[in-house]
Amino acid sequence: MSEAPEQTASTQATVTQPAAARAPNLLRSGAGRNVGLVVALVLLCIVGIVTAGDRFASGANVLTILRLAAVIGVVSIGMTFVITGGGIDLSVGAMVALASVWATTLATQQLAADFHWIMMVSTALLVGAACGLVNGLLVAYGKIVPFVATLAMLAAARGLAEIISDRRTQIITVNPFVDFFGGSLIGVPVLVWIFLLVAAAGWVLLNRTTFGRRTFAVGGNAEAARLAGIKVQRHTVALYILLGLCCGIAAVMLMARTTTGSATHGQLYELDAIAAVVIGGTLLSGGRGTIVGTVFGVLIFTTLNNVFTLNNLSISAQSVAKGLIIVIAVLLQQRLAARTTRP
Amino acid sequence: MSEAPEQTASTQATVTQPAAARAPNLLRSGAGRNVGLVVALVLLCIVGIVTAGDRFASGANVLTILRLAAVIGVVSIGMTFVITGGGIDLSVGAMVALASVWATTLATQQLAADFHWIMMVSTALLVGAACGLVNGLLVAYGKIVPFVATLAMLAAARGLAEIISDRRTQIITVNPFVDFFGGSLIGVPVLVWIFLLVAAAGWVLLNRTTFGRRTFAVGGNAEAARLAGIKVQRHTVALYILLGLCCGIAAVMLMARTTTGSATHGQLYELDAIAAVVIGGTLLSGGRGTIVGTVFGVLIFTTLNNVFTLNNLSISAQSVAKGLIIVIAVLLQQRLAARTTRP
Amino acid sequence: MNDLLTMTGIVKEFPGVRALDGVDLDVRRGEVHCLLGQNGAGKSTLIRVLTGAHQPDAGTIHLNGEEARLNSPTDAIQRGIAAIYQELDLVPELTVAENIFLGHEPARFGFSRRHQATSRAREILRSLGHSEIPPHRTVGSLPAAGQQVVSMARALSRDARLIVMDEPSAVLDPEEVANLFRVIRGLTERDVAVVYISHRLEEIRQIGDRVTVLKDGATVATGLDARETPTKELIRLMTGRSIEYVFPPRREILGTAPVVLEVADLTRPAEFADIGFTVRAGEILGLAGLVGSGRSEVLETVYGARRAATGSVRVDGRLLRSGSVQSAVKAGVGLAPEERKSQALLLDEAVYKNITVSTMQRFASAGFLNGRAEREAAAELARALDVRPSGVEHPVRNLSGGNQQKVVLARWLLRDCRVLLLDEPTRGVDVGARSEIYALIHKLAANGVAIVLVSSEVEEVLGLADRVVVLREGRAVHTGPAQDIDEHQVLDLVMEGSVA
Amino acid sequence: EKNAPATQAVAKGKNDEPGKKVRIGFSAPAADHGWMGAITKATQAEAKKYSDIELIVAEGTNDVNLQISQVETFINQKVDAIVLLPFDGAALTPVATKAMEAGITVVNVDREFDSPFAARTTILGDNYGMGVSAGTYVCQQLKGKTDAVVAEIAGIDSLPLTQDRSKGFKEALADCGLKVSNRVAAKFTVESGEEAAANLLQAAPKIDAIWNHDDDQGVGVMAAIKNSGRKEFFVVGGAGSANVMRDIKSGNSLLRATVIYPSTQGADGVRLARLLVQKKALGDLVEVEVPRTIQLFAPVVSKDNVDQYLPTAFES
Ligand SMILES: Nc1ncnc2c1ncn2[C@@H]1O[C@H](COP(=O)(O)OP(=O)(O)OP(=O)(O)O)[C@@H](O)[C@H]1O
Ligand SMILES: Nc1ncnc2c1ncn2[C@@H]1O[C@H](COP(=O)(O)OP(=O)(O)OP(=O)(O)O)[C@@H](O)[C@H]1O
Ligand SMILES: O[C@@H]1[C@@H](O)[C@H](O)OC[C@H]1O
Ligand SMILES: [Mg+2]
Ligand SMILES: [Mg+2]
Repeated sequence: MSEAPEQTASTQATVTQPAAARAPNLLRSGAGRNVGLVVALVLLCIVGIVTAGDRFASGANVLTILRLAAVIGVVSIGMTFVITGGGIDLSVGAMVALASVWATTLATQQLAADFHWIMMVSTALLVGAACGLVNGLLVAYGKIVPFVATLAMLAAARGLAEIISDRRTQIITVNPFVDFFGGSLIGVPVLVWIFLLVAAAGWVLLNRTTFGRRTFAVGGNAEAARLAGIKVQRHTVALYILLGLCCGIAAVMLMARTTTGSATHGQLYELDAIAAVVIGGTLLSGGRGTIVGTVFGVLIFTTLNNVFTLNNLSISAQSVAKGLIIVIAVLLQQRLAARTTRP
Repeated sequence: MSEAPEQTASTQATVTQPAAARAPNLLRSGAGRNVGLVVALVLLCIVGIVTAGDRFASGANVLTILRLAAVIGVVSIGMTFVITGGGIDLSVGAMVALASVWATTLATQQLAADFHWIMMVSTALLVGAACGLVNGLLVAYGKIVPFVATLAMLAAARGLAEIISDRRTQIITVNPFVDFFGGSLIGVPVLVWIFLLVAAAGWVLLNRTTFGRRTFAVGGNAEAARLAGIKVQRHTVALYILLGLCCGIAAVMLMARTTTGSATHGQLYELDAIAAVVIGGTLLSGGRGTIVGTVFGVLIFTTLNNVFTLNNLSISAQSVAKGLIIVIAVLLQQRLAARTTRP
Repeated sequence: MNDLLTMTGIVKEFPGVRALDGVDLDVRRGEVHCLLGQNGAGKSTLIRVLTGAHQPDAGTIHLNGEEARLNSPTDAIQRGIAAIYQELDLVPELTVAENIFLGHEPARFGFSRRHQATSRAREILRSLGHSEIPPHRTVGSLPAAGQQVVSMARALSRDARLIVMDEPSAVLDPEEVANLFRVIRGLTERDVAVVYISHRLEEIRQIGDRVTVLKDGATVATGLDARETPTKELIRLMTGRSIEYVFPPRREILGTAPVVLEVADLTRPAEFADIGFTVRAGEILGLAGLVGSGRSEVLETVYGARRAATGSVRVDGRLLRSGSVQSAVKAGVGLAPEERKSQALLLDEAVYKNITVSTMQRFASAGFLNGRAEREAAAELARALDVRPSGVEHPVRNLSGGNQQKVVLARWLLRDCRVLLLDEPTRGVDVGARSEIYALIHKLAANGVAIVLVSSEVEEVLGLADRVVVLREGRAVHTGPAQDIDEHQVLDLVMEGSVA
Repeated sequence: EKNAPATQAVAKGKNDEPGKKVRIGFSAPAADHGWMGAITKATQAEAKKYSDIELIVAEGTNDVNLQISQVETFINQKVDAIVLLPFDGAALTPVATKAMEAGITVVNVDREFDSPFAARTTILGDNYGMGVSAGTYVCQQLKGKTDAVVAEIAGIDSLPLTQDRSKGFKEALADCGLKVSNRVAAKFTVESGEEAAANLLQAAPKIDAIWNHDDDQGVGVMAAIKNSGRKEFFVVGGAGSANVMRDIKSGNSLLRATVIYPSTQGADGVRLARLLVQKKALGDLVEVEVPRTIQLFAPVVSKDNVDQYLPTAFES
């Protein structure tokens, strides 16, 4: 995706690797590789504290940021897997919408009221996983490039969501559902717990299991993975299902937050999620991925939004500032990561 | 992005390549490689004729389709270069918006009224090229991954467009401008001429010049290109400027079509353009690109919308149908291209 | 019956190419079976059929007397077939240990047991004589030879009964090759069979038991005795001609010829230090040394692909800008890099475009390319180097490894260079083409080009070069005329730092 | 403020005298089309007129999750009031309720919450009424022509408000025996209007009347019509931009009328929020409390009455 810079040669395909790549431990552990991100986040927080003082630094505000981060965070964790495995998924927002709509139809809600709200949750997860399965099959067996396959899913899933909901926002009447997911545990919102759990599980899965190892292999060199006896196609399908599941979880979270299901939910999540993943340091071309980086990417974007809201910047100026800050954050990240991981 | 299955193997990263790739001449010439696209387009037209009869097949309708294809078409041609060169640009829509706004400020329009409408055109082109330059510098010398660099530009350029226009739709009062670009030449709208010219120039540039050859080299293997003595960074900057210029041209066309400049112009062009390019057969990972394919990609999407509208299909149904048709078109394309290019 | 593997009548077609046209091969337990053939003869394709990576269009495979259908690499792996592929099949982003155990990592309930993987990897690397390679290092950061070692370690990590090695020695220096042979002998002692592919006939003699020769996708001889069969006979079987590659006679270089390339005090910390040499017009300077001695780095730094910490490079007296390929290319320097796939080739592009990529301007007027002139020029060179298949329109990806190497060379032969830096120019090239390349190098030198040559084959360095620089751990330990030193002395120098 | 709609037409008097300082948070959907841009602009301009108002404006967004967190941020900041134009009324209801529970005065604008506890006051346009007005006007103009071809260019089709408009339009037409023969949807933007109209004009070779939901997208619609050279129909607009009103006034445009959907709703919301926090009553009402719901009228503006509406129309 990028190209080889002159002096410090650095293409993923080359022998001469960027300095960062030479310290695999630091790189994967997140500590070294992510210094720049940490610094960017800390700087943002300092700006927040200086400009908004206690309003920024309060516990309530931190929870607000985390709750905002939670939904897109869960999607981004799933996206990290798909991108690391050499794919991409544009349909995440649409999957969230479809799952939220399906899980809040009158029929599902009736079921949930009669039995348990777990019915709504399982519906959302199933719908997400099913969409992911279709994406995966199209990519792995239909051999349609991921961009196009998931673009098709984006259109189809949103359309379907509109048809099912008749373009009405469906209000959730199953109170236990809202109470559970809208509540808190030890002072921390359930939504934030879910995010933390998904992130932790994602980290373990990517870095400590054979599944994760295979994900790197498939994304780094699919042919080598195949020759090593990895079932590349099956693994690819699994990655998209995983992301679909994450979208199902995100749908549940969004349903809890809004007490609704709607075909308009999850707008532009694809861009937000990919941006968080890529800023976090995952290679868009596959083979290199970091969950810790993704979490930082998500936090940087959400904190940015929060600081903007607190500071009452003119809306258009916010856009311009956002652009500048993205560039600065990435440059910072590059320079710092390069420095710390150099032996 | 995907992986390598055995018999019909198909990954850019693999040794076993899709059959289509083995016939380089047909591949680039467009004839062989694009059979599937041609068939898809023809099928669409047949559906159009069957369902809408003369309303579809009329000369006026064909010109309508072409006029609608023209704007996104020009952007897609530019995008083909950037993607072939191994990059991506998410900021195209924002660049179109900014260029349209800048070229329709009171001051520019005054200038245009006093001298010539060419002032508006040059403003749009300059603004587009300047944004492209910034993108290119960030990517090539700042070493920011294209996805992130252009995402930043997307935010910044739209914000700037809003600030300059104060979020108003700026109506063009320079009639000669609208008359010229809104008019026709030998029965064909000027906008369509522009599209044809840009496409033809793009084809020649990509397939018949050293510039095009370098683009393939840089996108195919940046490190090899660098060691072969190609100025990879400078070339990358040139590619983004080229796309910026195309966005400037598209802005002029959109200004003529809508008689306005606005910060809301060009929404989601990034997705439309990338989709057209990728459906056309250009590799998202760089190194392989086809202008003819891109033109077909654009025409397929535009014709699809036209057929839908002629048939008064509901928007939601349109979405679902669109998803299905994209998948079918691509599968068709793969199978047919594989068959025809096999000797 | 002692046959472990019998392949009969194997046919494999690619669009437009019949890569295998009825190949027979039989391998016995515990033997080293050598596969010989010119570039493009079909050796790698046969191997890929054997490992389940390709499906044959016809033919049968018997393992232990039973017919085996190998539908995927997994099938082959399960039947005890492991392979070291010619094109390194590693995942650059993963670590050494992860690559070694790719597809069969030690795990419990799906959780990888990394410590176990690390210690077992270390063990295997040690048995290969490479305990210096850290298991946790990313493979992409290893030099070619290191990667080759990892590839070998991977094949050994499976309890295979048959290990296929496709040109494993191409990137190895003599010491490494000896090491490899020690490992192979260890394997055969345990009754493991090895299929060994190499273009270096002397290796066949050293390690091989029996030989099968392929020509144009068909078996032309099988079961030949690896030690007894005369070299002439092998070459005749492979090429249909009887050539023997000999180094062309030495030319006189005039002491008065102008110095073209002047390298002084070149240093890159941790890679090499204080490297200095001069090359006159028409002179060939050889760089000898072990893998990792920094030869490639020196070449790349001279070329500007790496920035020197200190030191200077002058061409025709003009100082080159450090770290600028542009500046070097403009001054007439060319580099045929070591890693053809990642550093040189545009795999999806046609052969002719790969050849002309550095000389495009010559075929263009006002930026417009004259495709025909380009193709003709490229075709002429391809013919001279005997690139197969002979058409220049094929994507380079579809060429065999040796033919790809020739394409890289052709690129720089097309350009009228003042200085040509050749890094392993005959890597993977067959005997026939090798003599063509030697002749070409001499012709270039005769035309006044200053040449710097890096090769892991000491014989090649000594045979071609006029003067030799011996590198050891990034330092020049010897500089002098090639005729004043012999192979043993060079080996002593590279290993001990002094002549014993 | 030249571009801001003139609101001085509305009640003046004691209410305008500076009172206790009021901090108001404002959040609205992304300004991805002219009307929405005008909303924020008018709101900010209105706030500037009052020395006792501090307006905090959040980034416009179509992500309900982000909008919810913006409201949460306002709650954390302990603003006095929140003026909220939700991207999706139902989805923002819980957080608005939370704000109310925290003692913050919430004023709901344009897209309605689904709980009466989520806002102190709601101010909205009349989407259904808009459709009815437009339909009724078309009926009048096409008097007796029962085979007339009526086309509709809707806005963003996935928004409930678009469906309300279409429903009103359909029902009003049904009253006089007409129906919508062709319906296309755009995205409220100029560009999408042009594209939708261009396709529509191909789909329907002969048209008698077109209702276009939004005047900013209408600029594009008119551009497409002009380009097609067609003249056999008339056009009714929606929302009521200054542009369109000037066209109507000129009398030489196919655009004969528009139905009002005020873009001053946010501005009114700010005023109401201020009154509520300062515990003032609405002038000109005897009632001492600000009403719960204020629904704005959706009249038809035609050549006859355009002068009355031009001053408050928004410059799209
Ligand atoms: N995927 C492919 N598509 C088309 N042709 C191919 C493909 N792979 C190999 N070939 C062709 O098949 C023939 C045999 O190639 P192969 O790689 O087996 O040769 P080889 O004997 O290993 O040569 P080398 O010594 O150079 O490695 C060559 O002509 C090559 O061009
Ligand atoms: N087997 C190895 N394991 C780990 N690191 C190695 C190994 N071999 C070389 N290196 C590293 O690579 C650097 C130089 O390698 P390089 O490949 O450039 O040497 P070379 O002399 O060009 O050998 P070759 O001709 O095989 O490329 C050394 O500094 C060393 O740190
Ligand atoms: O965004 C909508 C606007 O464009 C339309 O005209 O009126 C209602 C708004 O919600
Ligand atoms: Mg081979
Ligand atoms: Mg080397």
